[in-house]
Amino acid sequence: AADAGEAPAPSDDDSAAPAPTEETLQVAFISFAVANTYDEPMLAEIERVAAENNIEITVFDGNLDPNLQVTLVQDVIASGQYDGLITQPVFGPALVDITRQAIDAGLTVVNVDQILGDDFTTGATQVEGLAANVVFVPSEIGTKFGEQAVEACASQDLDPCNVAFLHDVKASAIGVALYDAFNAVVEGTPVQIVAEGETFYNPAAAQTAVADILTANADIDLIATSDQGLQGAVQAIEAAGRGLDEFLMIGYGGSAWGKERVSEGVVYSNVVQAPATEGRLAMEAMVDALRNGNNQGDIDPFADFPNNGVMTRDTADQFTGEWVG
Amino acid sequence: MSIETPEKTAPAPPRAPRSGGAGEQDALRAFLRRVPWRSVAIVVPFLAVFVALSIGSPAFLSAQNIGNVLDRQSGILIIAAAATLVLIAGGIDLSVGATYMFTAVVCGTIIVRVGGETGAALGIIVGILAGLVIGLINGIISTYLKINPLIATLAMSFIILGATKLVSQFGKEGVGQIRVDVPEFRWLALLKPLGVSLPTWIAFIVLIVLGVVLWRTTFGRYVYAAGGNAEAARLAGIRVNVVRIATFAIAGTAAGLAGVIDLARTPSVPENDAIATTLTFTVLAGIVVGGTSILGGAGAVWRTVLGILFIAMLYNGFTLLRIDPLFQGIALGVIILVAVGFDAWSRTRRR
Amino acid sequence: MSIETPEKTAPAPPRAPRSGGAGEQDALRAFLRRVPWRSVAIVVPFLAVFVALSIGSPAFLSAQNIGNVLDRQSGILIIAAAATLVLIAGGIDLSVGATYMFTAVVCGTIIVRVGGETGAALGIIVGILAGLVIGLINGIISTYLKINPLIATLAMSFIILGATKLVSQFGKEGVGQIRVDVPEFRWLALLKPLGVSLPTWIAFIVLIVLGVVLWRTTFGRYVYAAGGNAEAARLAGIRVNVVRIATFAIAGTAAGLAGVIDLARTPSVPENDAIATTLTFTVLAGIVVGGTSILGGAGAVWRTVLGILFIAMLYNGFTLLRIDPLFQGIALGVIILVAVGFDAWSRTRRR
Amino acid sequence: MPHTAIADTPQLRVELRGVGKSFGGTPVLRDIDLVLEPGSVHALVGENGAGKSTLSKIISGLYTADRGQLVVDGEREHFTSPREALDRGIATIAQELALVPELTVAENVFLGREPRTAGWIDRKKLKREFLEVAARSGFDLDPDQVVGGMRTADQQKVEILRALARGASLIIMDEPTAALARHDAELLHDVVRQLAASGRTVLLISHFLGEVLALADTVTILRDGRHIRTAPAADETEATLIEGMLGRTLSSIFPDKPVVADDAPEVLRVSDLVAPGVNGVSLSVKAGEIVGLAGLVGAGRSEIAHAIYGSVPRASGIVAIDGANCPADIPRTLKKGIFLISESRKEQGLVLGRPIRDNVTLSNMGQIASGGWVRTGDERRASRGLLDRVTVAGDDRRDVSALSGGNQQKVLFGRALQKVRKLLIADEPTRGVDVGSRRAIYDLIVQQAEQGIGVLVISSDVEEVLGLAHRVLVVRGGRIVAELEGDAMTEENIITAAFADPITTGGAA
Ligand SMILES: Nc1ncnc2c1ncn2[C@@H]1O[C@H](COP(=O)(O)OP(=O)(O)OP(=O)(O)O)[C@@H](O)[C@H]1O
Ligand SMILES: Nc1ncnc2c1ncn2[C@@H]1O[C@H](COP(=O)(O)OP(=O)(O)OP(=O)(O)O)[C@@H](O)[C@H]1O
Ligand SMILES: [Mg+2]
Ligand SMILES: [Mg+2]
Repeated sequence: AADAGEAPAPSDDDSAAPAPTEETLQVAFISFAVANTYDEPMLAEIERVAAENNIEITVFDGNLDPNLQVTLVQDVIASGQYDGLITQPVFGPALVDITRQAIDAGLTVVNVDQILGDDFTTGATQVEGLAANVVFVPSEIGTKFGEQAVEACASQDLDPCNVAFLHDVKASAIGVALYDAFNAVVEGTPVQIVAEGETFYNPAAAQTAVADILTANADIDLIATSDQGLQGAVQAIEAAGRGLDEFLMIGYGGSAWGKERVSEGVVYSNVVQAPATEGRLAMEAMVDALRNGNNQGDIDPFADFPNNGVMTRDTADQFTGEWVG
Repeated sequence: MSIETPEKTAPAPPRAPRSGGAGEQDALRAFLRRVPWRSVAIVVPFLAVFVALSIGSPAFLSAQNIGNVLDRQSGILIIAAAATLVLIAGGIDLSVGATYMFTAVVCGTIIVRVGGETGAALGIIVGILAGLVIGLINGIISTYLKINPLIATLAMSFIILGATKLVSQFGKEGVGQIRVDVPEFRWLALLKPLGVSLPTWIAFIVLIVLGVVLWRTTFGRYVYAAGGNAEAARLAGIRVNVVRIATFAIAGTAAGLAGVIDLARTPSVPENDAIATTLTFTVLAGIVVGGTSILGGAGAVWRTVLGILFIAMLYNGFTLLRIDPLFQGIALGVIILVAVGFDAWSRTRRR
Repeated sequence: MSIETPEKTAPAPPRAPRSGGAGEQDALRAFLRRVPWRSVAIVVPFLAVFVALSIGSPAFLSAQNIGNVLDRQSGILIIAAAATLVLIAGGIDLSVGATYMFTAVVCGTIIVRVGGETGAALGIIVGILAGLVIGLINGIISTYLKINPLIATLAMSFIILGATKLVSQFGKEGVGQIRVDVPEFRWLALLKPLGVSLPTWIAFIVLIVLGVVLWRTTFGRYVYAAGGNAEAARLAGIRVNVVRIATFAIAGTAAGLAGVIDLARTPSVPENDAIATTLTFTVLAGIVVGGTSILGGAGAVWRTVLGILFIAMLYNGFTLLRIDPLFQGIALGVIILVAVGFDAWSRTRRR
Repeated sequence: MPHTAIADTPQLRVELRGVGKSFGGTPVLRDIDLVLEPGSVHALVGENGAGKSTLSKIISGLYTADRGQLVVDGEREHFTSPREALDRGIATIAQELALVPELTVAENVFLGREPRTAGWIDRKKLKREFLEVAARSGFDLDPDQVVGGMRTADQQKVEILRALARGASLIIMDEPTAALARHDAELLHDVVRQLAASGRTVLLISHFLGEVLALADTVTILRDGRHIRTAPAADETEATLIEGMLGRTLSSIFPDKPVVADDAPEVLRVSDLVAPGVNGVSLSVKAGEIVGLAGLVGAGRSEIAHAIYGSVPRASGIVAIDGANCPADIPRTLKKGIFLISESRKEQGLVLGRPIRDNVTLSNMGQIASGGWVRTGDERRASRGLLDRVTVAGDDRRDVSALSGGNQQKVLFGRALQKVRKLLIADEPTRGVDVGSRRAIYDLIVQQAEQGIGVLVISSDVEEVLGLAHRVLVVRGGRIVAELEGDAMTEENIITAAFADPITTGGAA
């Protein structure tokens, strides 16, 4: 059974010292989706930091629906009960306007994890007035991912190296940005995408897709997809009676599951994402802004990660595995 | 609130399996029979929740909050009102969500590619027309080609969503998204005549028009007739297929209009099939909770408005009352069961 | 393939709006009349696609691929076969997806919490029973409480999804996800008696049993009668409500069984309402494409099997033929329209 | 605009030349020649399934003929929809009610022809014109009542008014009086005479030969889709019509009444039964006795039947079979030996869309199944046997909706025969049934009584009650207001009791 990724210990003392005597502040968190393993550690960190700073968090479930998120922010503004707002957009462009309204209405807004805006290639703030912006950049993940694909193929001198690439959702903004960046890197290398599928962030769907891909293509060398996708891929390979060692696999997500597979050597490498770190940084920035009026602006959650944020077999133990996978 | 859409003169009574015959009844009984119990039935839980929320949350009754709820529901209300016509005429349209998304993408792409006021105007017109065309196709395949409308519009929604993805490739500049944050277009969502948002006004007008059309025009009668007894309608000389196609066309156009309006509100298009599916689902849920039958022949626009706003009000209330999201689904389900159960119970009582 | 579920003796023809007594007709004509055109109708596109894929992709007909398709469809087939009974009896169950997810979570939670063989056994039993209980509740509120089954099961699915989230809190150790990768449980998915996966065997047996129940038992007759004409059935001495509740209970149990099987296949539960909704949608699409009417009274399990496998085969084919995901939706929609259109056309021809 | 003024309706001469029509390869009409003269009442008679409705549907544009021509006023017409026929002045009262349940009476009457101004319905005018049409027919209907909840007879009147409101030149009436009580049927007869007098044509399809002879100028007989003859009504008698329709003679419509032994035990005793529409009914039926329930439409006869059968909850009172109390629960009443053949075979009897075989065995699956498992061999034999008894020929795996009305009624009867019963309730057993089949059904009822089964027959056809029953109970307002036996059993007595002013008899309140 998978062990839960422990929340990383607060890396250092908080920039804003807790002052219990201060009044309790209210912060709304518009989540991506509440019942989601990726979001849980983020939420846990946000709540932990909030509790330490006499702040009450109210969580709203975006349930993967951008329109619903807009609705929720409207309601948060209208209720007039909140001092701060943390957004984790399902779809960045959709939230831009309403976030501006929230800022105009006097709320302190921090954006976490997902791009808030329409440019998925930059971690820079795209909405003026945000107190902080703590996001991963899909195209950066894609670039690192592409580099890992090239490295993995080179490690076995494969030329050409036939890759099955599983999008999470092919037509999604993140998907497009990530895939484009991946392609830009692998262009002109032995890496060749010979099969594509979609996981919809669901191991079962990935299992189906990979099973079909393996049936149709006898010569897959490398499977590239998210951690959820890899879980399905492993199931599909085992179900097909094939050996896991017949395939190179690279993943992104940095889950505990992914970390374990990397250290076992089943997965070649894993590009890390860090929901817990993001949650902690975002809430700390929120505290700083609410209590001290400090806007921290752009924060790179991967700044402190080793090995450029990529787990390999050698470096795996330097990572936490911030979510379960 | 725009729930004062006129009521149908004669409320549709349930088709009793056939029951105790009242031989002759006096005037009072005749009157009591005509009291629209069924209407009252869904109005009661609606009002109950409305009052409860007004008391429970001071923010609920604020102009801002009510304005928000109506503004954000405007697109759904427009679609749902039109889809009500489709249901009453004996059809069903599962493609409204996909059409909504498609027209938004088409409109957005044109605005991005053409630009300026021309782009905005063209985008609005072509977006709405795209909805109309899809509606016509839905109508034709589900009448003349005799494909069950359920499957016809389901298959159409796969096709439309696929087409949406293809079109959206043209609307992007590089890796970005279709974003239409241009004033030439966004006035559509940002104007607030008399303090009420333009989308709300548009929805209000569309609802009134559709409600009245259904209630007071020959076309409205034909819609009821086509769904209530298609054979009878045909014998009476009504072109049932034409009537049905017209309702599909209205629904498609409504979805187009809603897509354009919501694009102006948002102002970008998420590419996500689930949103289309959820929208279709929400629309049908609202219609059915309001009391329109999916079997056709009975229902009204005002019912749909009540049904949609009932659900929207509940979600709004959950947020205002800070109810844990983990419990919201349960609360929603239970309240709907109670409301509809009350409706069903009051209908049984009628006899 | 498990499509050889026995065929209904006399295929239900479309309900002609009106007909009279057949005088006398000669034997050949009588025979031609009896050829199950409607069945042929959906079988033809199924076979056409099957043959086309066999030719187009060498991998398609491989034992491995067919095995894969059947294995992964086993859960859906089980649910769809049971949901077919609900539809035939005149109901509809929109909660099967939610029930499926709920039972998987319940089963997984018990396995994680209790552990070992006891945990696995208990998980399986309680999971399936949970499905049964939900089915009973669905049945009771949509019959005795007279709430339209569409709304009743829709509201129930909100409640069940809410409950799923609550239960899953207990299934996790700390922050995480329910994962049940334990051999005491996974044998359910991994065993391959005679080279065919256990889930496929289970589905095969369930389909045969439900098909035969519908075809050859008094209960099956009552199911058709309850959906075909509830009042006539009631007057003929059939306890229509009990029959309907039984179909809901069967559907709930089937969803429970499928949830447990798929948990063993996966072996973790994604917590995502959209998956539940998509499942319900896929099930209904398959049933309707197969030709079972949502109005009740007509249909068959083998039709549903064909409908579900038709769609699954298309998706499988898209991957094997490396069709760009962007075009898959369009292709799927068009093929369904053609298949069902052919069906409709052949039915018109019959007269 | 609906033309309600009779004067400006043009006369129409409709002619069929060599018309043929088949369904699924089965010929239903063969080479029919027919002329409908303007200003006449032309009756069409024939057995169930003879093709009468099909013929009328070809004229009204619902079907198109496979062969032959339709000639209207000398022009060849090829209607492809009822709309075109309506535009040409041909309106139809369909055999199966074709009303929109959710619309009101007035809306249904003017459906497709609403008085309007630019798409808006002129509601005042609608009502005014409705009242005009209603007055002309003598039917008393509330224009604002929703049609769905109305009783069949009233719906039939709406249907009739609709045809009148079209101001058509040719009105086809397909069994318009099948569901009407005598009083309303007579009103319709007046209307038909008025129409003919004003120069319009009426094509009347009816199984009531008396009605046909009284109203029609010309009668056409169809048999098995063939034109047998067309002759002036004055030249026909009931006997000649029957002979033409059936191809054989029928000495008498009613079989001899079986003898009831004086000491025959009581099978049914009902005491002070109160239920919806039933206001305190007591009655009894002896073994082998046929008891008739007469009364006006809506008097509550069907309600009494349902209360006895247990298909509606009873407020109070006792129903006893062979002295044993019988609860209001259908499966249990069935077990006790009561069986109800309900009045509407389409809504309450048959499961359309299912095979004839399934329909015949539906009530008594236990007999052909062990442990819930249907023994198909037994089922086939049982079904065949029953269908033979009720003389329904042909493959019993066909959809029951493929049968003609009379044969459908016999299928329901077959269901009742599957098991030996104690009491059979037959509610309007011959509605819409041709003379030949009607005799077959009477024979079955009498056979049942001869076997010692008590029979309760409900019928709006007074002759039928008199011809079958040993004893007649007259129902009004959910009560039994008269019991007639022996010489007292006369049409006049029944009608008097059914109409009698409540105050003078003190029966109803
Ligand atoms: N709107 C209504 N609500 C309740 N009962 C009704 C309604 N309309 C009709 N009924 C009852 O349904 C019964 C069936 O109607 P139908 O026209 O078949 O009468 P009937 O069977 O000929 O008359 P009887 O009751 O004497 O047998 C009627 O007895 C009537 O009282
Ligand atoms: N739509 C149809 N499809 C197939 N067969 C039909 C259809 N309509 C009628 N028939 C057949 O045509 C024949 C004549 O039917 P029709 O309805 O014209 O009889 P009818 O003379 O009106 O009988 P009834 O007196 O029972 O009304 C019957 O054998 C009937 O089964
Ligand atoms: Mg007829
Ligand atoms: Mg009656």
